[in-house]
Amino acid sequence: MASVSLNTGRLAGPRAVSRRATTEALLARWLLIAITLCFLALFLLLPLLAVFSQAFAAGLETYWAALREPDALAAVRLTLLVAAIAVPLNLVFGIAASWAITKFEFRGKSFLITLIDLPFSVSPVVAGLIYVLLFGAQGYIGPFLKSQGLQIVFALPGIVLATVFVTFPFVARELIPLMQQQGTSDEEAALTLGASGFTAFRTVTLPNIRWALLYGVLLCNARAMGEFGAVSVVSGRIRGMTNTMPLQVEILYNEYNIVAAFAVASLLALLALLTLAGKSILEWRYGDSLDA
Amino acid sequence: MTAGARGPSFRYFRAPSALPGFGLAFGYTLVYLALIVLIPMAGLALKAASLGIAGIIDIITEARTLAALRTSFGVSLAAAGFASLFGLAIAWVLTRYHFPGRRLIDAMVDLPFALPTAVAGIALGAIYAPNGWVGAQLAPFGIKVAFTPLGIFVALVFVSLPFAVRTVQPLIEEIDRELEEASATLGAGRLQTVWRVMLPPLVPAVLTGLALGFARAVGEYGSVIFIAGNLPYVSEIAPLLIVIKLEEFDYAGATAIALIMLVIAFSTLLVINLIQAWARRRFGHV
Amino acid sequence: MVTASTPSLNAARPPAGIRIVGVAKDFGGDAALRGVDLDIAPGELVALLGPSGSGKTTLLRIIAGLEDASAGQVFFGADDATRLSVQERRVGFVFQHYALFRHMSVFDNVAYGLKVRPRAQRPSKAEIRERVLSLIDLVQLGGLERRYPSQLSGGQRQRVALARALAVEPRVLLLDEPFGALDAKVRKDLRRWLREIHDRTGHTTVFVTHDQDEAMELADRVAILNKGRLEQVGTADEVYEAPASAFVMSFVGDTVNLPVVVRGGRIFFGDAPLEADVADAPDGPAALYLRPSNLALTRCDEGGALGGTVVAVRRTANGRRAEVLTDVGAATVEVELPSGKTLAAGERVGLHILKARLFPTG
Amino acid sequence: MVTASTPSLNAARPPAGIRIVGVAKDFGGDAALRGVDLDIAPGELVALLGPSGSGKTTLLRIIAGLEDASAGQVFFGADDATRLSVQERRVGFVFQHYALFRHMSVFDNVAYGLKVRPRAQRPSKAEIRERVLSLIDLVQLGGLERRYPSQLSGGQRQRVALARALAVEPRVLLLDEPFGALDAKVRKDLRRWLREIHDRTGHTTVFVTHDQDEAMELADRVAILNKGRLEQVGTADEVYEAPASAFVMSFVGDTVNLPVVVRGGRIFFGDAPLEADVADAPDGPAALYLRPSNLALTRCDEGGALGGTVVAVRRTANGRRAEVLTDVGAATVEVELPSGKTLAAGERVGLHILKARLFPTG
Amino acid sequence: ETVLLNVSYDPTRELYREINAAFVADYEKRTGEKLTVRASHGGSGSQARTVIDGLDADVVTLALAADIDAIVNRTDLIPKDWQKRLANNSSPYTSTIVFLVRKGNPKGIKDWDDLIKPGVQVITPNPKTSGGARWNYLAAWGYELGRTKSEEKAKDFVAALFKNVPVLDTGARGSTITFAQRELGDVLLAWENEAFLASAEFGADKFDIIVPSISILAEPPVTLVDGNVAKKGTRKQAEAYLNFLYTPQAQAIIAKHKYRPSKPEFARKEDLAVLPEIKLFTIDDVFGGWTKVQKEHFDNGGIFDQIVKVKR
Ligand SMILES: Nc1ncnc2c1ncn2[C@@H]1O[C@H](COP(=O)(O)OP(=O)(O)OP(=O)(O)O)[C@@H](O)[C@H]1O
Ligand SMILES: Nc1ncnc2c1ncn2[C@@H]1O[C@H](COP(=O)(O)OP(=O)(O)OP(=O)(O)O)[C@@H](O)[C@H]1O
Ligand SMILES: [Mg+2]
Ligand SMILES: [Mg+2]
Ligand SMILES: O=S(=O)([O-])[O-]
Repeated sequence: MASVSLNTGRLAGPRAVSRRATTEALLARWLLIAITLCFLALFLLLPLLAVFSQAFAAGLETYWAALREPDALAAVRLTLLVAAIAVPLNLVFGIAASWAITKFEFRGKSFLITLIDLPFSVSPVVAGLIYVLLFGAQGYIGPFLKSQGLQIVFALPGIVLATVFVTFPFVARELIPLMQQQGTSDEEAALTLGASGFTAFRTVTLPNIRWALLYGVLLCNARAMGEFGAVSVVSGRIRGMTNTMPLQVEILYNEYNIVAAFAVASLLALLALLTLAGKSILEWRYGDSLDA
Repeated sequence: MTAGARGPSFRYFRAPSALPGFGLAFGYTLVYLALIVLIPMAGLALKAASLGIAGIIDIITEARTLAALRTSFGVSLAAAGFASLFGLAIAWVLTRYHFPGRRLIDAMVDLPFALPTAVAGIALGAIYAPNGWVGAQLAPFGIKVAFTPLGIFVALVFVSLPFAVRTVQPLIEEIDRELEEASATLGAGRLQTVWRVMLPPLVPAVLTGLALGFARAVGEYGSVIFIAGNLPYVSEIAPLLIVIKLEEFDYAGATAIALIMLVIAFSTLLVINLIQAWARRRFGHV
Repeated sequence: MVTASTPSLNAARPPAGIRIVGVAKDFGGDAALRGVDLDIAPGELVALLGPSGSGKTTLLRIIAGLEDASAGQVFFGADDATRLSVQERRVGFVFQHYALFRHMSVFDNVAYGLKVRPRAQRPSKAEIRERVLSLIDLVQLGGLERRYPSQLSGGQRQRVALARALAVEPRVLLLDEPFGALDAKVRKDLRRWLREIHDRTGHTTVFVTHDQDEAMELADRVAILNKGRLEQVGTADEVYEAPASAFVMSFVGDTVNLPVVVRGGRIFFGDAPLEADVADAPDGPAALYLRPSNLALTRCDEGGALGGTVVAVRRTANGRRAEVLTDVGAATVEVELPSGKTLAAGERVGLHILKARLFPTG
Repeated sequence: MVTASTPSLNAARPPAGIRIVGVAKDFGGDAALRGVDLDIAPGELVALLGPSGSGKTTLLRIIAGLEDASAGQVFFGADDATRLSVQERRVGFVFQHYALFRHMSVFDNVAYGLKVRPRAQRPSKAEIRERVLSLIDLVQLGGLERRYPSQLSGGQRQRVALARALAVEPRVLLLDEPFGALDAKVRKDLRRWLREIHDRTGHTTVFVTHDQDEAMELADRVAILNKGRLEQVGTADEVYEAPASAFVMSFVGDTVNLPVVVRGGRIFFGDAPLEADVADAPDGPAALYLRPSNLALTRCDEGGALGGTVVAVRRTANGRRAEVLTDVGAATVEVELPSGKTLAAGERVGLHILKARLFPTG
Repeated sequence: ETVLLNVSYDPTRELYREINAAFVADYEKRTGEKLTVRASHGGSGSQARTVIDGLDADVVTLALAADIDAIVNRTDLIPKDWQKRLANNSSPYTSTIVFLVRKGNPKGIKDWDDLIKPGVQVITPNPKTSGGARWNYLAAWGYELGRTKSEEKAKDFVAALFKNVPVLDTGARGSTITFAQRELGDVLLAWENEAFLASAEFGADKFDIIVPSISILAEPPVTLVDGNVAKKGTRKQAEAYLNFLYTPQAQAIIAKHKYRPSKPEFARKEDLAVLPEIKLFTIDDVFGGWTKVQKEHFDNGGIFDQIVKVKR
């Protein structure tokens, strides 16, 4: 904190006088900082603390036992599997979409961007619903698929689809502003130097966007593993089979197994913390290449 | 891409470019977009269409639906507004002041992005319940947070906070020191400078953050249901009503409400775009 | 200066000339280029000069194949380049903002064009290394090859960009305002240095700039573009001494411009006949263009001189100029003062036109 | 041009002079300013000229109160400004990048300084309106008062910035490279226009630039800063003709610089004695500075002339220069060619020094 | 390996965990075949919905017949006469609704009419989505109807009761959590077994179970999902599973979990002893069966909807 004395009257000397041109009075600053800290403590820090304190409320032993439970393990496995499918899908999509959008001029570009953004503002519940309407036994193509032996909703494909939907724009969103700002001259330079289109992409574009890409993947992954609303609609809640970690949290919670619920939640919270840490490290080390 | 593919027939759609891969990237984008987003949404629209306009209006003007929509939109707006206000203060503090732990706090702002909503929901529920850490402090004053609309408000503030902070923060960072100095040399006091020179250009970003936060809050489900109380007419949100309608086998009802929420989502996106277009015209930036 | 001989840097085959035939470009709005014809001899260094938006970059990008012409053709020697892709054209392109690959060291940037070649044509590692290092030496960055672009000054970056473009043994070298983002001082240095490199390697080079000094100093010939049209192509002297149009005259060097009327072969400024030395001109309104150094100051009452009053005398970096308000026509005219001559505001002077050019208007 | 008389625009009270006494500034690293003393007369226009990083901006900001001096004082007339806050100093500050309020119209920008006054001192709405509009007229933007900054060109924005600074009836006007971000052409126009405005309103003005042309043309006096030290203060002619130091000589105008040795009052370049016309100089190594125009070309064998070979002849925007490599010392020297004279590379010439200045080195 | 899926409702989580284990062991012993039985729990209504939407349930074990009827009506997975296929109306156990109050019963709640007193907060899930809640609702209705013989009065009574409800969870379990863990409300209307379980989980020193003067006989039915077992080829195992529910071993487990076994003779005496004597009426006697109740009370625009609408 800048050390500015409060008595900034005329006699306080030149230093104190002119600093006021670009910053607030000390009291105002302290007040604002205090408000910020209180607010964040109340809304962000406390919930986080609550998760961990409740998870360890019955001791480490219980905590580990809760996590070693077969259903919990199955949920962890399913969650990892879903993320492992959904994130790469959206990664490839994000790269393709931002390549088309930022490196070329075409009609309807802003409309396309709006469509890509759309899943951000669609309620996760609606996201789940649309797949039930489509693939449910009462849906448009569900009966046909079912007759072919394909189970979409209440099974892995449905969970993956819902997850893909809610994490759809993450990578593209991260890349588009950056690539827009980087323009096309690097790729053009590569072409004039004899590189083929794909070589230019691999050797020039990809390195230019790698940190933003990683960042997008981190966020996409966090959301993919943590999605609740959309998945709960399409999951079917079969113990040990179609419960992802967030659903498992709810189930444990509903079985009075508060400690276990918070234990699984603490894994997710840990994931969130790791994501944030990764992001901070990226921003700190590669700030300029992440700039949007 | 070969010279032929860049022929004139393409030009009305897109400007020619020496860079390759447009067809592949654009085609893949469209196909994937269609498969994941457009076709399923079309299914929703189709389902809603089978109800007819009158049918849809009937459903959404049901008292309970209206109440849920009112709760959802009202509380979301309040929460996004509240988050925007504090988000502005937080962004200000994080960019303009230096104090120990600033980086840590800056990183923490993104927590709601990364923390699964269900986890946030049970955690907030645990804290703000009458026997929770905060709830117990408030209980003597007769203030109930969890299981009241106030609980929804708390959860929605949580989810919309990062939008509020992250949209204004870069702009605050970008505020030209010279603007403040110009204002000071013109005789303005600090408060006048902040109020008349520094804040107005932030308005579009604050509005954008508010709209984004609002859009997110309206759709939020996971964190809300654990803390809302879910009482019809009081603390029942529209996404929950969709789920309830589904569980009552009322597909039509669920679809109609989903449709309304989609329309609102679309409009919100539109509003955001309009705000940004306006800001670009007026301020030369967003 | 580099002393090592660098034979391998000269274009492996003799440099190709460039022939541009009727090239036009239309982005949908106003035409960016309209029927440009330009012949560039092998090994020549031509500067494309013109104001902002005149189409310089567009023309250069069309030559490189980064943009398609709406009409017309480009030939590299005898080859119709229009049929070649960017990669096949083998141009060395230097961008205004360097476009260096930020994640590669100076060495890797320069080596890039060699490393991406198909295996069959790719030189061995050792060869690449040798060639890259000698290029880095050529651009006087020896010892900096392990730096990253962010660790270099603007001038150094631009030199890396040039080395990178040279590494692929391009048939032609294209530079788009390569020094536009640099300080005046650095620009001046790089400009001479570029000329030296060019003389040493002998590439056919097209150089875009909107700085007349740069164009005049560097180029064998200057091509002047205005609103997508090629107004004149010629040596610096030709362009300066015999401008083909009013635009060229006023764009190159300082000018004074007087609205005059030609009547029966004689020139009138207001009522006063001018005894300017111009070629035969058609009757009608015209603009008389002259250089501040083409005006001589005489005593105010001398016959044939244009009378005027000194409004101000200003220093320029290398001398002094007087601003004179003419009695007739009330035009403000700048006159170079011979060194040593003093004049004060308010003094009466006569102006004598030594040399001028006439361009019909209206 | 503005024709309406604008009496209210002149500083309400007579303009204050500025006295800078021993001002130093230290940002932690190298000192940015070291003991600068400068007296500026009321109504004077002084240009602060110097290379990048020489401390120009720092000095200006200290005058404005935006920065604190580490030592020294600033007086506005008789008042010790060091004790006043920015707001109390009433300076008109014009920034390089305009610093216009983008969300306010031109009118509101200009009116800002009046509107934020405490109610007691605030003029009535009608007065504000009248004053603002006459200022907008003064800067020749009449009719544009409802535009927003983003709808203006760079030159127009800078004029709004000036009007805004003038609106508060500042005691002194401070401009930090106000035209630095503009095109050469626009700069030139604005430069004259600024001088006119200054002559009309009579503010004490400090003007920062690193463009010598701008400084020389605009200012009553030029103050030359180098590495935080004031090297010379004087009129343009004084600075050009009688530079106080080698730095000033080479910074202002083009120079040729020969390393020489003074022995017994005579000057030796290599072995050759030079018959340069310099004041008495102490013995020892020195640098001989001269202007390209202070060299005359003679026949190569003429007595007393420095022999050399023409390396190149280049066009400049307004003439031609030859680069000559001297026989002794192997220095490259630029010589202005009289118009009409032709020279080819390789020709032998003699150089005759008309005028030069000697600065001891070592 | 054959996998059976039992789609069930909220409070049976603990029950079926034990039964499933017992069945798998028993089935392997008898046939040598290894089975896996998976369970899915949620509000009874929403569970029926997932089956309708295509969840591959082999058997459904729901809170009330209406939810199975919903599957019957909307799909052709289950024959219309499903309830006749197993003993006791296909209900291997019954239960009832009791009150759970805070220790010492500070609000002095003894019977149904105490629930409509001002200032008493009643916790019950939402009858639209929860089977348990529908039993709660009907029990209250039946109590008042039995007392006053007036449908009008009964409706007013239930309306008054729901006016005292501050939170409506979607399932029975949610309500229990709200009451027991979040300490909201004065009385929880709960499945009998749920009330015992809550006491056990959260400490018997925290709650008292209050037995009202009269309550409803809740008959949670089970049935085979014929369409699904046919496709999966699991009919044999699924039937065995349902039949197992009526075996002495299962009946003992049922009693242990505080449900009322349809064959009490197989239960341990001490398990039966804790279940209180209570006067019960049946849905058929008072309401004329589920089909009617569902239509009149719980379908869209039904009495329940009217009641909560009036509430505002
Ligand atoms: N991709 C494009 N789309 C539309 N118009 C373009 C495009 N590129 C250039 N133009 C237009 O073509 C004209 C010529 O542009 P060009 O960039 O070639 O000018 P320039 O001479 O290089 O100018 P500068 O000196 O500013 O770089 C301009 O009017 C410009 O607006
Ligand atoms: N806020 C600051 N913190 C640290 N050093 C500074 C600061 N401002 C200026 N300096 C240093 O002080 C010296 C003088 O800077 P100043 O900006 O006054 O130069 P200048 O003459 O205005 O240069 P330019 O022509 O580039 O604007 C420089 O070395 C600069 O790095
Ligand atoms: Mg260009
Ligand atoms: Mg500066
Ligand atoms: O599980 S319930 O259906 O009783 O809520």
